[in-house]
Amino acid sequence: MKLRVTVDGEEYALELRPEANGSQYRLEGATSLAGSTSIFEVMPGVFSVLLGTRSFTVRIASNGSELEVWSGSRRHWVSVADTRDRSGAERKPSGAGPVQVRAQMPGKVMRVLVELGASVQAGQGLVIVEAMKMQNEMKSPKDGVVRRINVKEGGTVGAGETLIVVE
Amino acid sequence: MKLRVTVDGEEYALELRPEANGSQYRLEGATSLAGSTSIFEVMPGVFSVLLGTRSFTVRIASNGSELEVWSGSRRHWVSVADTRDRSGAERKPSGAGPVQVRAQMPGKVMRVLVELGASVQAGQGLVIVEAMKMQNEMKSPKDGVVRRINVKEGGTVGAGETLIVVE
Amino acid sequence: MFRKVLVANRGEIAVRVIRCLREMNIASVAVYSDADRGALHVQMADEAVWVGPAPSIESYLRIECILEAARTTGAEAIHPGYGFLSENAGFAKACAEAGIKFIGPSWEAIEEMGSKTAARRLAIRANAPVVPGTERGIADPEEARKAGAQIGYPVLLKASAGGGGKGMRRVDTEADLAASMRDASSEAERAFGSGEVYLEKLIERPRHIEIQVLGDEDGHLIHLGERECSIQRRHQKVIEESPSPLVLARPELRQQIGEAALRIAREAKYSNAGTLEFLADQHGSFYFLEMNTRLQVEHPVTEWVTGIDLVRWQILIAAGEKLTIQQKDISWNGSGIECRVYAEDPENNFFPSPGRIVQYVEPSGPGVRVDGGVYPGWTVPIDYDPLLAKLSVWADSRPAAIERMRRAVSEFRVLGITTNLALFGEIFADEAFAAGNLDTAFLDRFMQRRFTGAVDPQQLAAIIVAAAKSESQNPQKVLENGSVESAWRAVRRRELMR
Amino acid sequence: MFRKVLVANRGEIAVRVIRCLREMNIASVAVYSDADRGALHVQMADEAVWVGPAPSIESYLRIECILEAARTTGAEAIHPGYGFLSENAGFAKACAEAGIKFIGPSWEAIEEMGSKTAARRLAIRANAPVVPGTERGIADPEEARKAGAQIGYPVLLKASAGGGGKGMRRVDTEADLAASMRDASSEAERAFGSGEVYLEKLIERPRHIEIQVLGDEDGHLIHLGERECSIQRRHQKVIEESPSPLVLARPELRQQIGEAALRIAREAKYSNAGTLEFLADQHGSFYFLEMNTRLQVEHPVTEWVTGIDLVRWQILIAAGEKLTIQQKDISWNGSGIECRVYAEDPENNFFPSPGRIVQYVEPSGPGVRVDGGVYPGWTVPIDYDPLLAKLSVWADSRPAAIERMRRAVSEFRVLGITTNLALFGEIFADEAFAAGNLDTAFLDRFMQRRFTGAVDPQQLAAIIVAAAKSESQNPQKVLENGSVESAWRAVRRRELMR
Repeated sequence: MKLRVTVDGEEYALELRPEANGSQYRLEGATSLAGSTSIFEVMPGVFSVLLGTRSFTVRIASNGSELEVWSGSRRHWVSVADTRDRSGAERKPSGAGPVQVRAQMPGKVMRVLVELGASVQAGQGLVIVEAMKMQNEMKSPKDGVVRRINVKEGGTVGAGETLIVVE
Repeated sequence: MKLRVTVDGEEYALELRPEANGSQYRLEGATSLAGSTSIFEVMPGVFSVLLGTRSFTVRIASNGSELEVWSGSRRHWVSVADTRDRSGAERKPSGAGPVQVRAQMPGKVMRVLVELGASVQAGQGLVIVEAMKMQNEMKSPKDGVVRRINVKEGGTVGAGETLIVVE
Repeated sequence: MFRKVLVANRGEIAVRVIRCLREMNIASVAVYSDADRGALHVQMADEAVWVGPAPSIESYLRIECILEAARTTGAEAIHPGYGFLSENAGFAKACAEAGIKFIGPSWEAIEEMGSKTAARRLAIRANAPVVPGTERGIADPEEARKAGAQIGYPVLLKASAGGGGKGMRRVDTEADLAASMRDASSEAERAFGSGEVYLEKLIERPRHIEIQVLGDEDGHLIHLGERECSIQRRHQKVIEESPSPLVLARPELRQQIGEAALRIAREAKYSNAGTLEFLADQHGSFYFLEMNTRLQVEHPVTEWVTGIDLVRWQILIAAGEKLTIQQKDISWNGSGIECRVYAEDPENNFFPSPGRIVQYVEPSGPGVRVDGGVYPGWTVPIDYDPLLAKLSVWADSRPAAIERMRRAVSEFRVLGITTNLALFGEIFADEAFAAGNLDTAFLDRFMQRRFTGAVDPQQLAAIIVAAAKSESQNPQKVLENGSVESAWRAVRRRELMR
Repeated sequence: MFRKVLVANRGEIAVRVIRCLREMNIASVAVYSDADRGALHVQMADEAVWVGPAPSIESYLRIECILEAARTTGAEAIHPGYGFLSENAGFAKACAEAGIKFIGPSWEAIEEMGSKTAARRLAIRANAPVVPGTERGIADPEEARKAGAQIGYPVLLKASAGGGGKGMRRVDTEADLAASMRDASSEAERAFGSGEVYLEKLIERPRHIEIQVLGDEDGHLIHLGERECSIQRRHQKVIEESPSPLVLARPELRQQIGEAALRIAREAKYSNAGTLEFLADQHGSFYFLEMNTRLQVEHPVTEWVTGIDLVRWQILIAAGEKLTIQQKDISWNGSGIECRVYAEDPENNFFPSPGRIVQYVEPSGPGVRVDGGVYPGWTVPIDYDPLLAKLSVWADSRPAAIERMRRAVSEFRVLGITTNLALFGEIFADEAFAAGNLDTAFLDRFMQRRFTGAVDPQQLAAIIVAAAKSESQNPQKVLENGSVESAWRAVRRRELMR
């Protein structure tokens, strides 16, 4: 199995070769390493990884298009692509085209600060979401026009839900 | 919803009528009760039940044909049948026909004490299963003939697995 | 003794009180809102009564509903926990009028200590040190100048009606006073509808140190020593400990602050459990700030070092029992530390992160206690405080307690929502924290200076192979709209569309 | 201090030791068999080494593999836990020869105390009371008669080579002696290959009381008081506590037994942690039984009441540190109780119940500690001891500790496998247990007399409506063979058959 794995923006090429009691791995990129590994999913999303004799616990949650990965006390953003399929990698979000403004956390929509068709500037507040008595202002990621408003004041939103589309 | 529920051999007729904030229930049998109830599955197999204001936690595991139900510090054996379908109730295990001897616990088959076609008496040992250094002798539930042996010495068995069929 | 007690709260503190009631063989009654039907405190109580919709103003704060729940179930007393109605004198009074015992001090004591200015006057009467300042609002810049000269700079301008930092200004020299006063007053006017401000001495690098007191209804009062709660974010405590590192350096302080606290509590005719908050400077001068007339979130660290069950005593005292412990019986053993596990993201300005908890495993083992209010599968509602659980430890010394905390934090597994556990891992490995040089701005500075070094290459490799394994089980698909989702999710979506 | 330590064990005790190593900033190395790749101790350790197939004889008991694992990883010391190789003098000697520190006493002490007869002779030399009896095997009925007359009836015939009750006979009068000796001898012959038996005084309603000792390698030895472990099934402890209710009734006993224990330990030149087991009768007479030259399963109750971390001291002492605690520094505070949560079915003769743990939530809150070795989703292997976790509590008195235990047991949720938790719920509600009238046959009698009264009608209704809800989600189908299974299972089966 050959994969391209991106961790916090750094890309690595990973090769995994199954063996009797685990796998051999070869990693190339900013860090290059190789050796034997055993990967065991102890509960859904929690992996016990042995590299040689060293033991790590890795917790993985899917969060939109990337994986949110915890190990030790650090969080990392990881994406994985098959090397035969390079289509995913080219689709980096860019300045052009519509951009979805998503809720980072679940909450209640307190105020919608813009109207459909309005011109907005990067950094301008679009929506105020409240959770647990704290308010969070969702800002426009770029200059553009409000093409869509999916929420209304008083409604609730889930994490990752698209609130507004700016084009 | 009307159901027949058997708890530790006692049969009850249960009627559940959904309402705005829960259900109304009516129970008839050795104990007759009625009132409002709210049932909430807090995690798979764990139910928070409110009867009026009283709060109970009920844990339910399926174990073969019956439910193994824990509440407080007691275990109960429960089966549920739709009142329109009485077929299940008539099929009580009886002396006639093949009877499956099942493993109560997972373990390793240490010895098979009988051969295919052998005549056995009720209470005669059939198989010795070991788990965690303890041995358990599985006994014949009735007089009969060994019709099937599903295990061999040294193999492992899971809980509820049929070891031997006596007819 | 009571046969049945209603707990007018939710989350971990409701669980804490219900656990105590169970140990005392007293039946417990929970209350719950629409958001909390599946909450842990509802499962653990003997009875549970619905009190309204999710917003607390429509449920947990509705005095009449809570009293009605107590009457319906025949509860003889109400434990208010902290927050919600716990410091509401009107509620305590309504309980008394309904013939239901409020587990806490008298409503008169709540009322008096609930006013910061009244509490300050009372402390002065009790000969306890307070932060030097004008007793009341100042009318004009000239009056402020006089007061500032008397108190000594730096000083702090504060809004009489306020809190939360609004209308507050630090003033370092007399020259800045008039302009700052104008700013503070207009900010206070906007925030609270009153522009009145007063002057207070500014304590540099203040430490938050508080004293736990406990008294019965016959006036026998003792103190259980201090807790230091200087690790705060947004003026909210996140780590608390006893003994305070300041007291470890200056052991005479415990008795000094403890006695000042007792003088105030006696003056207030206080009974049941209460906490007197002080500011201390780095030299050991201390000043009374305010009193919390209820059980404190961080009470477990005092329970660890004294061996005394505060909730049990709250209930015993409310039932009319005498406090049989004398001041001389109290001894302090080892070191207790607590951290508050919040559903929040320290990397995103501590913004709350409610949602469904997918995996949840609490740490345990020697010297570890968790006061939790959640369970795996529970959806943390968006409507209340983000406190999931309090993790506390004990060891025979502060350094050993910190190591234990580091160990326990590393075992605490919460999946599905973001928590501040990883940040605690860093703080408990921090040398400045270990040295005990704390003040209330410690955490703000820590967030600036913390350095997350390079990842161990093997740990990085572990992350990569685990991610690869995870994705090979659930390969992702690129959708028409350019976003990506895992294959199994796509399958489920197709099934739902059939 | 060691930089890296290998833990030659599995399950909860491996987790306990790894937790301690983490708190001491010492790297930990786990070992695991094929059955334990996903075990908790493997996840928690810094390193993990595979040592063989599931059967312990091919993995955890293979001395050469364990030593090789230590050499490969550069571990400087080995903690053996309990069971497995912990009392194997050959292993301790092999460690010494390999230049790896064995965390425990010298191999000579293990060897001497490992022989019951040698330990008994040593105890007699140390002037400690032993159960009156023949020092060695008796050859013929005439010798037995003489010995019986000297010891006084009732007496017990025991197999010299044996244990576990095999070859054991109670003899009440001299008339029964010859026949009983014939029976016991032939049973011993069959079980152990040697028919040699000896005579011992029978202690009626004996209590199992043991003393924890701790000593450094310079000969400084202290005792940490007693534990009572009279609640047993199949000669295995299930509940342990400190103080013993017998000592609560006769406080002078702690010092008496403690000093006897220290005399024996000194005579054996014992170092590190060890436990001396005694039988006591209901009047407070006590007799040395045997010594466990290792950490005891039930060490947490001693840690609760003394505040001393035994595992930490084991490691410090093995690293050559002096035991800085003096006997006079030890004080005993409150009451600690532990129960062993086994994967077993008390309703089915305590038969083991391994399998997959579907839900697992440990209790916590004030005064509760869990030393666990499992997690939700873990499949308890069929190959090892059924101990899942040890639940222990502390409170300021024995009655309060029992109430706390009852509360904690009620919170402990294990789904998927059967445990003995429900039985603990009954025992901790039992009046005879609360009265402290214990002896080693308590549990056998309890299993006979326990009365499970009628179920509360509302609880019954709750069971019925929950079962109905559960089944309406997963309706059952009657299969062709007459058995019944839920619909979703049938669906899954059909999918597998495609």
